[in-house]
Amino acid sequence: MNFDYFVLPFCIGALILFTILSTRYAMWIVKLPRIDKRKAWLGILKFKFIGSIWEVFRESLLHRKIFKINAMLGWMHMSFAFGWFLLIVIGAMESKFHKSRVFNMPYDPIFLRYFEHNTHGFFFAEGFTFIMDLILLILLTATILAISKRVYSNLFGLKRTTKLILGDKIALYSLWTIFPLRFLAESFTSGLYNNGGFLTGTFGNIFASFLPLQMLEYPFWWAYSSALCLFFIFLPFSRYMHIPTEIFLIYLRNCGIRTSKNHTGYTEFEIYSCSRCGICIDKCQLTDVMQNKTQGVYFIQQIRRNILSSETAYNCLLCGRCTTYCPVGIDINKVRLLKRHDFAPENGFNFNYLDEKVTVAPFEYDVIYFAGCMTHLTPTIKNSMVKILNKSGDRYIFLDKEGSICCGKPLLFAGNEKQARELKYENKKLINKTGAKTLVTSCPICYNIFKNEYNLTIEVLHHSQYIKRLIENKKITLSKSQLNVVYHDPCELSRTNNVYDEPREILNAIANLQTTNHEKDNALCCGGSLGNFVISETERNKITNNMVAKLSEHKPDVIVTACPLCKKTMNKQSDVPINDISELVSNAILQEKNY
Amino acid sequence: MAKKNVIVIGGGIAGMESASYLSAMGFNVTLLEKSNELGGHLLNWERLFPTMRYGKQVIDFLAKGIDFEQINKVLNVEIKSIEKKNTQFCVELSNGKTFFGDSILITTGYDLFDAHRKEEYGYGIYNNVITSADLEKIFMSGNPITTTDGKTPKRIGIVHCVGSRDEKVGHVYCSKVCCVTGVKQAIEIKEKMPETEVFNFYMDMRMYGMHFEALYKKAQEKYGIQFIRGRLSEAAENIDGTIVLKVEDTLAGRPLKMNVDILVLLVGFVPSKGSKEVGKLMGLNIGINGFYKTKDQHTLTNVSNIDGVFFAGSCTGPKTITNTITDARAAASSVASYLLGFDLHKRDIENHEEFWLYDSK
Amino acid sequence: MIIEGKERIWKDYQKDIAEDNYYYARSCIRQNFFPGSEATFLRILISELGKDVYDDPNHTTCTGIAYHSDIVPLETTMTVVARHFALMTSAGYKNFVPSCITSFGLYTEIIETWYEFPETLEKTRENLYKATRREFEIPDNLAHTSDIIFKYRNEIEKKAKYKLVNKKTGEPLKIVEHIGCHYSKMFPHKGIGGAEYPYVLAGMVDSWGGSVIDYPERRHCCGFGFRQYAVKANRGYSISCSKKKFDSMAPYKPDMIITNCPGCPYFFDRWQYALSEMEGITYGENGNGIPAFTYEEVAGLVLGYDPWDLGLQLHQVACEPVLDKMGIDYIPENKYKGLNNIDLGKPEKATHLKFY
Amino acid sequence: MKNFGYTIQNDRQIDYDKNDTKLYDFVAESEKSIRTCIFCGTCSATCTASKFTDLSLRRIILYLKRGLNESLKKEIESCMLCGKCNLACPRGVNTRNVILNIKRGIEHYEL
Repeated sequence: MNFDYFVLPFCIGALILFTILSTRYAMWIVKLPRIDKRKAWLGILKFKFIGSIWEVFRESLLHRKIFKINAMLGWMHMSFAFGWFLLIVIGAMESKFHKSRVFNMPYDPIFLRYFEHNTHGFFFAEGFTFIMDLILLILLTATILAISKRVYSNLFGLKRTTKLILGDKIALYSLWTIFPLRFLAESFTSGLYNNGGFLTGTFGNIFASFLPLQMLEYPFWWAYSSALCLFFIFLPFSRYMHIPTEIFLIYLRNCGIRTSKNHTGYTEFEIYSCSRCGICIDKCQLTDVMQNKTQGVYFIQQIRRNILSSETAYNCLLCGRCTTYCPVGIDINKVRLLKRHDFAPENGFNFNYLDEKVTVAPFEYDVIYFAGCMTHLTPTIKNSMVKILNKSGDRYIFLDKEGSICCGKPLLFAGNEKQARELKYENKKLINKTGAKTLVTSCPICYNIFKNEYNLTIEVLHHSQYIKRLIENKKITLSKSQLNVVYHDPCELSRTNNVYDEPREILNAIANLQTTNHEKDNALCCGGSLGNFVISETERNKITNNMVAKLSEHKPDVIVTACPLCKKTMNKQSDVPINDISELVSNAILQEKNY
Repeated sequence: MAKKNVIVIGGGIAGMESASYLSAMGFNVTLLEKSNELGGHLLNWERLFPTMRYGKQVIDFLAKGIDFEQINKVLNVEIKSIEKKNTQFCVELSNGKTFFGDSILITTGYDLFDAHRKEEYGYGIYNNVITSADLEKIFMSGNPITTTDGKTPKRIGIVHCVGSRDEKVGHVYCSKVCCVTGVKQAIEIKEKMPETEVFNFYMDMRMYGMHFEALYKKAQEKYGIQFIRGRLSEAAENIDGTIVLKVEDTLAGRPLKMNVDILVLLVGFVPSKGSKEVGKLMGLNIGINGFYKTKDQHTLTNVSNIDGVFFAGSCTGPKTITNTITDARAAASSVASYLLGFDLHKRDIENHEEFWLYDSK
Repeated sequence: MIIEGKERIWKDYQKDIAEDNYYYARSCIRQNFFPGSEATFLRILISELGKDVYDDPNHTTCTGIAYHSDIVPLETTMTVVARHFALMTSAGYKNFVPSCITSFGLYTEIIETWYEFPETLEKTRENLYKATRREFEIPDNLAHTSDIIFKYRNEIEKKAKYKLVNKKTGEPLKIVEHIGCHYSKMFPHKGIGGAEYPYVLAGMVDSWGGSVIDYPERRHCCGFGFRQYAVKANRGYSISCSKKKFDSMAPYKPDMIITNCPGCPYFFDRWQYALSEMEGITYGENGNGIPAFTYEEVAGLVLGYDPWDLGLQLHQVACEPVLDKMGIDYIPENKYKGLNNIDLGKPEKATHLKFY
Repeated sequence: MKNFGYTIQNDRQIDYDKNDTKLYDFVAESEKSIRTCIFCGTCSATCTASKFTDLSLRRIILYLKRGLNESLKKEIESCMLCGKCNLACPRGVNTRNVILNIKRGIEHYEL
C-alpha cells in the first residue's frame, strides 16, 4: 500500500470538509418544507438529476453564465473548475489503471507520482502523463489569472467586488498555492526519477540541474498536502462554500423547488451558493448613488453572519437585475422579500373600512379596467386608456374610477404579507362581482400581483397586452407616425413577467422603435420603485438621471414606457418627453373606423 | 467744469457703497455718519444668511471702496439743518461745520423694533427673554449662550414677526429679513450647542430669496430645528426662571404650551429716528409705514419728492444686505444722472397711491 | 424678573383719579357675594379718609350681565347707563365710581363709543329724554373703586394696624393679584399699569407690605364669565379655568389671592370647595385652601377692622390661617354671630377643605 | 366624590413638556427626511385611503412631532402603503418609510 505521513494532512482536511458539508446539508434538507422534500425525493425517481448533471456541467464546471458576462472571468472560472474536475477524474483513472485495483485509497491519485515512479511506456508516459501535465498547465494558467484578477480586476469586467474575510483569504491563498506546489512536487520527483510528462519532466530535468532535489522533494509533497488540507478546512467558512452547495441548489431547482415566502432549507442552499463574486454590485443601480453596502452579495453575507439590518433588507429597488445576472441563479429579490417579514411591523393595520366603503354594482362586463393608484397620478394614461376602451367596443367597467383599493403589492414590498392578503381579498371580491372575463391594468405592479398572487380565475392583462390584442382583432386601427422612440421596460412587467414583445410590436406598428443598450433583461430601473424604503429623494433622482441619460443617448423623440410610476419618475428628470404606450396608442387611433 | 458735490447722509452699507460709486463716477462725496464708525447695523451682526458669511467681510469689502476713493468721511456728527438754495443744498452739522452739495443722498437706514413694546412677550421684564440683536451680540462676543443664572439652555424658542405684521404695534408690514434670520440663528445655536432643542414660532415662513429655502430645509433636516406655525400670544416666567410660551399650534388646531430656557424675539425694522429727523428738516414725504416715500413703488425707487434729493437702502423700507447694496448702486446712478443734467428721474408714470392698500373699505 | 422693566410699563399706564366727591355705583352681585366689601369701602373712604361719597339708592343695574349674555341690546344699555349719569348729574357729582368691574368696563366702553361715534351719544340723549325726561353729563372722571383705594393706598398704610407680613417670620405674605378682565383688558390705558402687568392691586400689596407673585397663568380669566356660570352645564368651563390658575400658582405657595372684580373672589373661593369635593384636591398649606379676598377686605384687615365685620365668614375657604399669620386679633366664636349676637348657624362641613 | 352636575374639562392645550416625543425621535432617527415636512398636505390630498377614511399623513406627522401618539395610532391603521404620497411630497419625505417606522416604533414602545 502506498503510504507516507504527508498524506495525513490531505486526509484529515478532506474528512473535516466532508463532515461539515454533510452535517450542514442534512440540516438544510431537514429544514425544507414538507412539500419541497417531496419534490426533492420525487426528483430522484424522475431522474431530475440527469438534467441537473447537465446544468452542473454547464454552470458549475464550464461557467456559461460567467462567460456571458466576461470572457476572461469565464475562462478563469472554467479552467479552475473544469480543470480541477478533469484532474480528479483522469487522476483517478490513472491510479486505477496503474494498480489495476477497484478500490484505491482516496489520496492515491493525488500523490500518485510520489509513490509510483514506473510511469514509462506509451500508456502512461505519452497517455496519462501527457494529459495530466496538460491539465496541470491549464490549472497553473488559471492560478495566474486568478492572481492577476486581484490586481487588474477591470480586465475581468469587475468594477467592484467584495472584500475578503479571513476565511476567504486563507482559502484563497491556499488555493493559489495548491497547483504550483503540485507542479513543483511532481517536477522534483520527475527530475529525480527521470520520468514525467512534457511539463513536469522537462521542468524536473531543469530543476535537477541546479537544485538539490533529494532534499526538496519530500518537503514539497508535504507542502502540497498541507495546502490541500488548509483549503479543505477553510472552504466551508469561505466563499468557496458555493462550489459544493451550488450543485445541490441546481438539483433542488430542477426539482421545481423555488424560494418560498419563508426562510427554509432551500434559502440556506441559496445563500451558501453565493460566491460573493460581486457581479450583482456592478449590476445594481444603487451602487452609483450611495456607499451603503446593500447589494445582493452584502445582503446575503449579512444573512450568513446573522447580522442583517432592516436598512439592508429594505434598501433595494427590487428591480431584479441582480437576480437576472446572478451566476448561481439565486432569487435575490425573493430572499429579500422574505427577509423583510422579520422587520415588518405586525400590528397597526386595519382595513375594515374597505368592506363597508367600496362597492361595485354587479353587472355583466367583458373587461375590468383597473387603473391602479399610480395611474391616478398620471391622468393622461387613465384618459388614454378610457379612450382606447371606449373605442374597443368591449363592455368594460372602470373598477377604480372613484378611488381604489390598493392592489396589495406595496404592502408585500414592505413585508406585510398578512395585511396584503386582506387587500387582495377585498379586491378579489370586487373583481369576481363584476363577472368579467378579462382584467386589464395599467400598472405593472398591480399586474404582477393580480397575475401571480391573486389566483384569479379570469385572464389578467397589462394594457400593452390588451392593446396588442385589440390591434390583432382589428378592434382599433392605428396610424403610424414618424416618431423615433425608445422603449423602457418596466421591471415588474419585463424581468418579472417576461412581457417584452407586446409593447415592442405595438411600437413598431405606430412609430420607429429604436434599440438601446438597456433592453429587456438588461433594462434599467427608473428609480421610482416602491420596493425601496430607504433611499432618499436625491438618490432616487440620481438613479433616474443616470438611466434617462442612457436611454436618451441616441436622442429619441420620445421615451416610451408602460408603467405610470416609471413615467412619473422619469418625467421629473428627462428633457426628452416621456410617454406611456397607451398615450401613443390613443393618439394613433384613427378617427374613422372601417366596418 | 468744477466737480459737483454730493452729500451722503448715513454711513451704513448703503451710504458706503453709494459714496464709493459716486466718487468713482467723478463727484466730490462727503459721507456723514452719526457714530464713530462706518458700517451701521452690520457692525453688530456676526454672520449673514444664507451662506453664513461674516458680516465683517462685507464691511471690509465696502470699506475698500471708501478707502480707494479716499472719500471724505465725517463721523460723530448730527445734522442741525438743511437748506436748499436754488440747486444748492447747505447742510449744517452739529460740529459747527457746513457742507454744500449739489445733491443729497439719504441713507439713514432703519432702527430695530423696540421689543419692550410687545409687553406680553416680557422683554426687559423676564430675564431670559432676549432679542435677535442681543443674540448677535452674544455671537460677536464669542461667549457661550447661557440663561441669566449661567445654565446652558436645554431649549430655546425663537419668535418670528416681533414688531412686524402687527397692527397692535402699528407696523403692518413684513420686515423681510427676520424669517431667514430666525433660521440662521437657530442653526448657529445648534452648531454651538447641538444638544439644545430649538423651536421657531412663525406665522408664515417667507423664504423668498435665493437659497433661503435650502437653508430652511437644512435647518430642519441637518439640525433638527422644529418650526411651529403659530404666533406667540404671551410669554410668562415660571418659578424656575424658564419662560412658558402660549401659542396656538395652528396646524394641529390646538393651543400649545411650551417651556423654554431662553426666548429670542426676532425684532423687525422700523423707520430710523435719523430718517424721521432728516425727513422733518427737509420736508420729505413719509409713506404710510413711516419709511420715506419714493416717487414710485416700481420705477422711481430712489427718487424723493425734492429735486436733487435721493434715497438708498432701508430708509425706504426693509431690505436685505444684498438688496441694500444693489439699491445703493442704483441710487448712485440716479444721483449721477441728475447731476449730469439728464432728466431720467423726471419721466412720467401714472400715479398709483399706496393708500388704497390700507383702506379697509 | 426685572422689576425695573415692570416699573417702566407702569409709568406708561397712569390715569387721572379724582380727589374727592365721588358718585358711588354699587355692584349687583357684590352686594350678594361679599356685602361686607362695599360697606368697608364706604367706611374707609368716609370714616378713615373723610371723603365725600354719595351712595345713591336710585341707582340700578348697569345691565352688564344681560348685555354680555346678549339679552339686552347696546342701545338699551346705553340708555340705562345714561340714566346713571343723569342721576349723578342731578345729584351734583362729576366723578363716577362704580364698584363693579363689569360696570366699569361697560361705562368705559360706552363713553369711548360716544366719543368715537357722537351720533350714538345724541341718540342716547334722545332715548333717555323720551323715557325719563332726564338729561345727563358724561362724568369728568370715571374710576373704579379699586383705583380709589389704590390712590389712597399710602394713606391707608399710614393708618395701618397690621401689615401683609407673616408676623412670626417677618416675611412678606406671598399674594396673588388678580384683576377683573373688564378692568383693563379692553382698554389698557384705562387701568393702572395697563393690561399686561396691571398695578392697581400690586400697588396696594406693595404698599401694605406684601409681595406679589407673578405666575404663568396670571393673565388668565378666573372663569367667571356670565354665560359660563349662568348655565349649570357650562360651569365645567368656569371651574376648569380656575383650576388652571390654581395649578399654575400652587408652586409659589401663595398666602392669599387679592382681587378687584365681583366674580373672581367668589369663584376662586367657591371653586376651591367644589374642586375639593369633586376631585379631592386642595390648594394652599395643610388643606386650608388659598383665601381669595377683595381689595376692600384686605384694606379692612390692614386697618384692623374686625374680620367678621368685613364679612370674611362668607368665604368658604377659611380666612383664619391668614389672620393668624398676620397676627390679627379676632374672636373665633363670633364668626357665625350676626348683628346683635344672633347665631347664624354653621355651614355644612366640607369633606377635604379645612374648616374652622 | 360629589357630582355637582358639571365636570372639569380636560385642557385642550398641548402641553409640549408633558408630551412624549420618543416615537418621533425613533422615526426621525431612521428616516431623517421626516424632519423636513412643512405640513403642506399634499400627501393627504392624494392619499388612496383618505378617500374612505380620515387618514391624513400630514396630521399624523404633526401629532408625531407633538408627541400625541395616542391620536395618531388609530389613524395610521388604514394606510395601505400604496406610495402615492411618496411621489407627491414636494420635500422628498420618504413617506412610506416614515409610516413603516411609526408602526415599528409603536410596536417597539408598546404604545
